[in-house]
Amino acid sequence: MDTFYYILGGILLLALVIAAFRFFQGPTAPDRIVALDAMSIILTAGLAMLALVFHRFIYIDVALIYAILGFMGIVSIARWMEKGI
Amino acid sequence: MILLQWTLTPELLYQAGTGILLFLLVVAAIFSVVQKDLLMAIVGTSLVSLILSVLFLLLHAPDVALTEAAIGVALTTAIFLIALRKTGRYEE
Amino acid sequence: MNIMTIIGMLLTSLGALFLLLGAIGIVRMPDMYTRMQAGTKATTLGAMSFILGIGFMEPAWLIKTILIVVFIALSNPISSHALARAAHRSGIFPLSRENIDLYKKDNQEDKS
Amino acid sequence: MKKLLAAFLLGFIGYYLYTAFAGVPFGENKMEVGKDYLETTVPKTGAVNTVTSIVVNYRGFDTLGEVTVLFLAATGLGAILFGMKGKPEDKHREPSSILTTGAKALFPIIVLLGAYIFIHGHLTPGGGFQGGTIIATGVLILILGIKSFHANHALLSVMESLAGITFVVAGILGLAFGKNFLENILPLGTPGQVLSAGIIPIIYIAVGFKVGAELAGVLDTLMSTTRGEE
Repeated sequence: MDTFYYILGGILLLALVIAAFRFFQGPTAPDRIVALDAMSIILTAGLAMLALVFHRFIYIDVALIYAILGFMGIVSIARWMEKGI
Repeated sequence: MILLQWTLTPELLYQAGTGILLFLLVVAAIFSVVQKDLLMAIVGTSLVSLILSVLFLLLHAPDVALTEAAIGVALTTAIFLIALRKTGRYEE
Repeated sequence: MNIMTIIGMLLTSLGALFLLLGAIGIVRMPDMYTRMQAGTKATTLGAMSFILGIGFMEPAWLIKTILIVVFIALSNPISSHALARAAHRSGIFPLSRENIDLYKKDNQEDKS
Repeated sequence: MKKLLAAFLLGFIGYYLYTAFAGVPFGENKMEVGKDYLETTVPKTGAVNTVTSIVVNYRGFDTLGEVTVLFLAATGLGAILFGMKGKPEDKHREPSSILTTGAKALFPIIVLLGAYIFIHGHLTPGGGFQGGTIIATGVLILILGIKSFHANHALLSVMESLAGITFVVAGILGLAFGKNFLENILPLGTPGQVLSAGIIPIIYIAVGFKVGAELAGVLDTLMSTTRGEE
């Protein structure tokens, strides 16, 4: 079972690093924001997995907060770019 | 002989994952400091708080992780963006 | 190892695979809009499947994980839509051979 | 050359910080104060979450000071930016209808989540400050998503004042019953239940409302300075 957790964590870290490439390289601003969006979703899954690995039910609250607040940063940056703020 | 003893133990994998996260944290912080486009600097600080929250949860500090998630994700980004609208996007 | 755990392992594996594919798509695609295609749809499905799988692996957590899945399904498409619209309005147009961009026409009518 | 020198200096400082902290046993149960808190918190205060019991019970006066600092910051910002409007040429683009519908649908959920966080402050991670911040984020999505939205500042200030009065009255009641300021006067109850831990849920509900109202007022004041006349 532990081996399965390590494989899952390795895949998530690999996905995070690959998305970070586009974040640091991306030619225009929206490319980087797309990469940030993908990284926030990957890290939400990672937070839920950490709660499973540590076997603490209360740790999943952090993933709950991320799932519902993570999109607010992206929406505010997008509204800034179309002169909404 | 020491190198041969380095098999893939759980502790080593755990430390490698933490090291990758720490490396990304430092690179994102440097990115947001040296960037001339200030919108991208704000995006970089958002990424820093994102990774920092996961690191706090790795250190078994869910209170601090929750605070970082609640404040760093949306509110500071919005306040920085309002300040950026009143000034200019590019740094001379 | 009962049937719930096996379903959970399958779902988490599928979710991690979709997250990885979405991340690869962000790097490999040629254009901002196609990158957004990979970076929002695939990762949304991946995260939903992953977190539902965690709920199946620990059946006592199932209600809260279903809540997280519903929140992701509600909130993530809004941010993708706002980002695509902002990118189009800030002057980035898709790379296409036939030059079909219906949203551009909409946008010009909207401006006037 | 300058960058090389800076990198060298950073490496030097980092090495000595590493050698200084390498011998400290972090996370081990050797510190006397921490061990004492961990052992005596649950029977003394009735709160399962040790961090919350320290923040509200052992150091409640400190929390009152933090809330006062936040209140002063919000008041100063309102005083500086009072009556300031954006330039008339700052044209504002309207949000799309998808964003408007999403904001109206998600606002009650976000406020409910914030209320859950600060009501369960003594059981799960989080508390008044985090819950208040989440409620302010809910107001932020209304500001972003609805055209020409303005928060009701009279309602916000009434809510904030009531919450502050509740906090101070909860402290003075301790004095009235012959104990210290902010000392627990209610029964402790069973640890792990929602209605337990005496005075902690009342103070955290007050702090949550206060922080949420202050941050929402700050966001609305700041946002009104970038919007032109409509």
